[in-house]
Amino acid sequence: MEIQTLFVILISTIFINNYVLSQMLGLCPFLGVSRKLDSALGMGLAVIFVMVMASFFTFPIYKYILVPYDITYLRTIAFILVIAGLVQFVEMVVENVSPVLYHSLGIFLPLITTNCAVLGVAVLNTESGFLSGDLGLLEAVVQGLGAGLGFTLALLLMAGIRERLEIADIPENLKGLPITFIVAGLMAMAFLGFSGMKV
Amino acid sequence: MQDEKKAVPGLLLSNAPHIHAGQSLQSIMWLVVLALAPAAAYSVYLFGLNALMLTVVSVAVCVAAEAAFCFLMKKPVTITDGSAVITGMLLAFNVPPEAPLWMVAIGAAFAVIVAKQLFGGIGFNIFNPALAGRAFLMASWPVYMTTSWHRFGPTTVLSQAASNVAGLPEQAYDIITQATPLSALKEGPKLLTDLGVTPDAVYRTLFSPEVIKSLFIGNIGGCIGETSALLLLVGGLLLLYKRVITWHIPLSYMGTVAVLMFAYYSLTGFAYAGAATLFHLLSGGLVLGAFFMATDMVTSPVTHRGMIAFGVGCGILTCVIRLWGGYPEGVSYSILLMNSTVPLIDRFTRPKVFGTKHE
Amino acid sequence: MKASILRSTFILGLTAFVATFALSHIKAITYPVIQKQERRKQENALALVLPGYTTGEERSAVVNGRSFTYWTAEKTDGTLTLKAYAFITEKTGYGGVIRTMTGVDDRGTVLGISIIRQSETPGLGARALETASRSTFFQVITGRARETAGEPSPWFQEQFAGLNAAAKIGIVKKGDWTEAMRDELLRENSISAITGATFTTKAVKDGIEEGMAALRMALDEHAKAQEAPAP
Amino acid sequence: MAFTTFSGGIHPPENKRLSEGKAFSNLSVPQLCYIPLQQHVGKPARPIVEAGEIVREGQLIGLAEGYISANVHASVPGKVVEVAEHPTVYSKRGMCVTIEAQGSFSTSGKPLEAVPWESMSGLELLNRVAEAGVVGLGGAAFPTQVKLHPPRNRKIEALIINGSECEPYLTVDDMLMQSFPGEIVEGVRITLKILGITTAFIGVENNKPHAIASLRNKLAEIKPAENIQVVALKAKYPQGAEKQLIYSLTRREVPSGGLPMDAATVVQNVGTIFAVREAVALGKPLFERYITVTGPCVKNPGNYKVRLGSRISDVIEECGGLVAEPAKIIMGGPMCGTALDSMDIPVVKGTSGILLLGREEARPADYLPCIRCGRCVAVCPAGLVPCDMVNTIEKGRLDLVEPSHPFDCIMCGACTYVCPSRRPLNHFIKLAQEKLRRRQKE
Amino acid sequence: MNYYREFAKGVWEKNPILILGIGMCPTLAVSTSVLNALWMTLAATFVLIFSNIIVSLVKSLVPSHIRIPIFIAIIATFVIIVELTLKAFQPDIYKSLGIFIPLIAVNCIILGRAEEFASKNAVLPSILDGLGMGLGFGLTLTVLAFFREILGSNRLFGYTLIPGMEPATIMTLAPGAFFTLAIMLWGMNAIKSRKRR
Repeated sequence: MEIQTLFVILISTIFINNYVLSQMLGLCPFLGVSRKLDSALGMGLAVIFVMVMASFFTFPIYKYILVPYDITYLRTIAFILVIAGLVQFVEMVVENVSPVLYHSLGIFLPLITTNCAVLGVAVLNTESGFLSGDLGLLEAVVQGLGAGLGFTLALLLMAGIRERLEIADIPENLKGLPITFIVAGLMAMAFLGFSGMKV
Repeated sequence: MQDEKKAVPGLLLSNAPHIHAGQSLQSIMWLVVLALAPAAAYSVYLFGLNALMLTVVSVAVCVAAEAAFCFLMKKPVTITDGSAVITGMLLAFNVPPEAPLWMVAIGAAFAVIVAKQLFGGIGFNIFNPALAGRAFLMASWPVYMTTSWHRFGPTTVLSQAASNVAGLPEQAYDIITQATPLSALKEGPKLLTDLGVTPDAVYRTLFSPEVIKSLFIGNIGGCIGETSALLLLVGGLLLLYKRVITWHIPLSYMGTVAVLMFAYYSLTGFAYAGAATLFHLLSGGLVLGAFFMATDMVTSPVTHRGMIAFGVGCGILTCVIRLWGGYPEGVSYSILLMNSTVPLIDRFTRPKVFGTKHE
Repeated sequence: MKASILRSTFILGLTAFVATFALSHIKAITYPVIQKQERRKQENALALVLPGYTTGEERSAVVNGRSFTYWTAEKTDGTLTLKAYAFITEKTGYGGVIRTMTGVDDRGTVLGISIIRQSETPGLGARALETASRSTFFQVITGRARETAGEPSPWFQEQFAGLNAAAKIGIVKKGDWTEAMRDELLRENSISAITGATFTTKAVKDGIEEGMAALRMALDEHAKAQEAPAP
Repeated sequence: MAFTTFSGGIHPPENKRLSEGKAFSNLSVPQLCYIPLQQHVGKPARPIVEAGEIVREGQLIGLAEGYISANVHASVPGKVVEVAEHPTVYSKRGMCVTIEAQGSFSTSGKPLEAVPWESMSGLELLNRVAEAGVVGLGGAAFPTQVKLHPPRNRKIEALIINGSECEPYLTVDDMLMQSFPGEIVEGVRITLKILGITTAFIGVENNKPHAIASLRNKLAEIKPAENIQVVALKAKYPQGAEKQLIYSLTRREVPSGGLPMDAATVVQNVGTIFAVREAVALGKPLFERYITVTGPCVKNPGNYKVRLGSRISDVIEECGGLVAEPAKIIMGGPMCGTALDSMDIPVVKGTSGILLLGREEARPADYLPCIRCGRCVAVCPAGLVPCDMVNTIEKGRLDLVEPSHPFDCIMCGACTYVCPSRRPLNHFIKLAQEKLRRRQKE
Repeated sequence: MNYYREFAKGVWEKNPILILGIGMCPTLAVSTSVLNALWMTLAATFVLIFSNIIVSLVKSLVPSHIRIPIFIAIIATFVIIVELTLKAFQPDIYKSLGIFIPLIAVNCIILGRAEEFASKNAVLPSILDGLGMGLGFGLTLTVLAFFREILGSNRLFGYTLIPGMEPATIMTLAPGAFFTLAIMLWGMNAIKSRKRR
């Protein structure tokens, strides 16, 4: 039962309610870092990590501090500061471990702070996400993992496609962002194939 | 290249090689059209005039949209290569026979303009235009796409099969016979429990030899071009024989579906695992998809290894959507989804360059 | 260095303090309103499914091992006091759980239903929430809108009113519901399915039927508990 | 039986029947010979004769300049008319020595005296090869003495003789092996001695059973001390490409960017071996060669012995003339040969055949966008992805080309042969190679 | 200082969505109806203006290395104010905008303006900048929503447009949002490139 619920959450957040293609969250990094496959992979891994950590830290804060003291209205500010701190930490780690990756991610690492998908997953965790019934810590973390994986999947697919589009005969004014949106739209349409799925 | 100048009268200068295998882009495209023709003709016989009108409208709009777009963008008009005709035929093949004409026209325009021409025309599109068109229609007018099925006369294969199973109440016939076999499989057991029908009775009906036989021949409900597995196989084999397509995608696709379905039904202790597998192989758009849509050269991988990975991926997704998804049929969505993975597949299945170690 | 860390910490702390201070005041102003809104939302939902009734108490019971919430309501019609109940049921549709609130009178006649939550396929099952706007935009801007312009009717939900929830409710597939079908459907105790979404329709219908059965048992329990002498 | 082969490749219609099995015949000596001073890879030879000078048949007229170059000899006796520019297969304005035939012939029809080469040292033999101006006769025309003289630190284990003749239409190597098996075996033994090794493989495609049989019979008859094997290969283009041939015969891959010697082998064409034997054992310089003249437009297609420097028009005339207007004249085979725009171009050392295609075969077509059918990938013997590479090149994105290994392309043209969009894939890759080389130099 | 310029640049020249390509998430997600778009604009503009004011006021007090957390805290405060206010007085709108109200806090436009403009300029220009950016954001959002509502549900402000016409549901879903924005960006690029010529 327990394992099955977690599996449902995972599948649901990766495919059925993909954060980017179905919920339209995290579009800025999705558009910004999908030009090259390598940086897309790096960004994806960073986002997965931040999302899992964010779920792990924000959920108890909400459940054991904000709710008991009836200050849930401070949710947004509390979460965003926790996430900002986490990102700072990840940035430091990446800088030390892999300078190459740090270099290629450039300005996007600090921008994970303003990646609305990260705050999105933290907020959705408190609103029980796409499930009925309340989430526990484990479920929240799995939802964070699923959201990160879903984001990374979409990002990698998009990066692969954009590398190919580099040499396509796209009408001049459509190059860049517009065609990327067209691709995103077609991908979102393909992902509709998962809608209504029961795991 | 273009520098074929004539220094001595009549002598052609061009780069090696000076001979060619013969098959051209046009001949490939028209061969595909030819291979689709028997199934198209049969669908008109089976579903009547509307099926013909849908096909004609779809093809006409595709060709017109391509011509118009190329003209507006001041590009060479490429309608003679036949690819727009194929897109039109495949789109029509993927809509229900009673669908409204205006809807197919919009889908055709979307397919050619958004899914193909915006990317630069033939060769550059990421997604199969016909399938993108279908997915667009599916998301836009789901009612028409899921309910415009052809209503056969009172004695259809399905209702006869149903009458062979004892104890089915009157209303059960409606549910089993109206839609396609796949939707009957998806919704039948759930909807019929109210009428006191056990799921087993539904399965016995759907997986009976008569139903499977008519799935093979094709006198059964479904989208315009997908019903006759036999005629589609004939067309597919023609393409294989003419080397327009290779065996890699159709075989790995259908093989994966067969293996997974058999495994699923066997492992869940199902009594008719073999028949169920056959049912899944022959029903819906699987044959059409495996031979004509997944093999679309532009949107499938270029290496043989990649093609196999692509086919297996399509097979897995088809099974997942059919068994657990919201839609009864998953062929077109699974191919569309796999289309988006092609650049990655291509990247990771690049052949080993002669004289190098593994990359 | 140390001084700058201290200063930063101080400034950050100050910011947080000021922000929290400001927010607590905003909260003090808005919270009562928000709570009132939430109460009103529930009242509205109840008013929708129990038109004309005054909501009484909210009761919880355990039926077949599941918690079951229902409300009682009353209205006076001349000298008569009519009783009615509302309950919430959940049933899995195509895309997930469909949560429905249903109001019934004490004979089991549906007074109204309201689908509170659903995640059905857009264009198909999700049309359960579709409202048939009675005026067009053109009529609105030309001032020829009908009286009811602001109150679009959710046709799918509306057709349940008047059905007998205690008996089996049938499903008819004749295309989308129209005003003209009302009498015939009521006679057959049936509803018209959403085109292409028989399964969603069935989930809502099953929910109401099950809820009705649960309500009966809950009421019986309640009655027994009332009769039983206090220990 | 499975024949040894490599992966990829194509099998175009062989079209060899036109000239297959036709015994060699000598073409009569042309009145005028245009002998290019560059008939080989490397620096052109330096002319050492002047207009008006009388030359003997086989007299040295061009001296090799530098390490990679080759001597050039007079192919007819007579008077040097001029030393001037004339179109050749390699250049529109190549320096040629024009000789008007007159005087006596010392070789034609007369048997030459055999030289006791077995008592000579390898170096002496190598010098004889160099003096005779032998180059690779398969088409590449690389000076043979350079190939037979690998750096001392390189260990060579086997000599590989390319008798595959995988090009359609051509039959000259086939006929050489059928007609002169003894001479070829002798040539192999000479070459082995020069290299100082004892192992040789002769790779012949299995569509030439007579050649295989005649070589094998000859070997059985002579029983040479060296280990010489005739190996039947699967008939497939480009079986004769150096790296593919080495792989087929030894299962060794020449590393990317490397040479055959990196796989401890030296590869020579059978024609070259034949010329080596004539140079060493008969002391005859390379001034004539066997070629195939074929194609639907030639009256008498067949295999002929031709003096180098004969103009194509003269050769065709000798072969009975034209029966139809040719649309394309190709020097070499249809896959790798060069299309010519003039009938005045002379036959050179690297000319293995002259092919005249009619309008039907040479049908030109504009090329269309790539439809990613993957056929080029399937046939590429080098394991490249020509379609993607060329799409990138076509868009001028040279920065993206390099990771796709453009320099591993062997220019076999198999991709272009199968491409349904008629894209000149190998030509695009060649352009990219040139551009990238230029960029690297800068 | 040209006040008009500071205000007008956000609408066209530096339109956050069409030119700078930021703030996409709420743009796409809430543009299913014009009403949603208008309320979103209002909410975002409010946060934009007030966070610009505060940032501009405190800019000299904030050490540069912790400015981002401070800005975020300021922005988040105003977001919560909006959240609570909407919840109290427009519960239906609050519900339909859903998670995208708290997510205003991480909208790149707002942090971007705080960082790029308000932290370097005086209060009045910052207000005008916020107003202009909000207007640019709102205009784009509204136009997007206009098309999506018409095509996707055959409605405008909730009222049926052409009785009997079948709307294309896809326009209310994610793909429709992507397509519509792509076409708007296409048009924008076409206008820009024509101007350049």
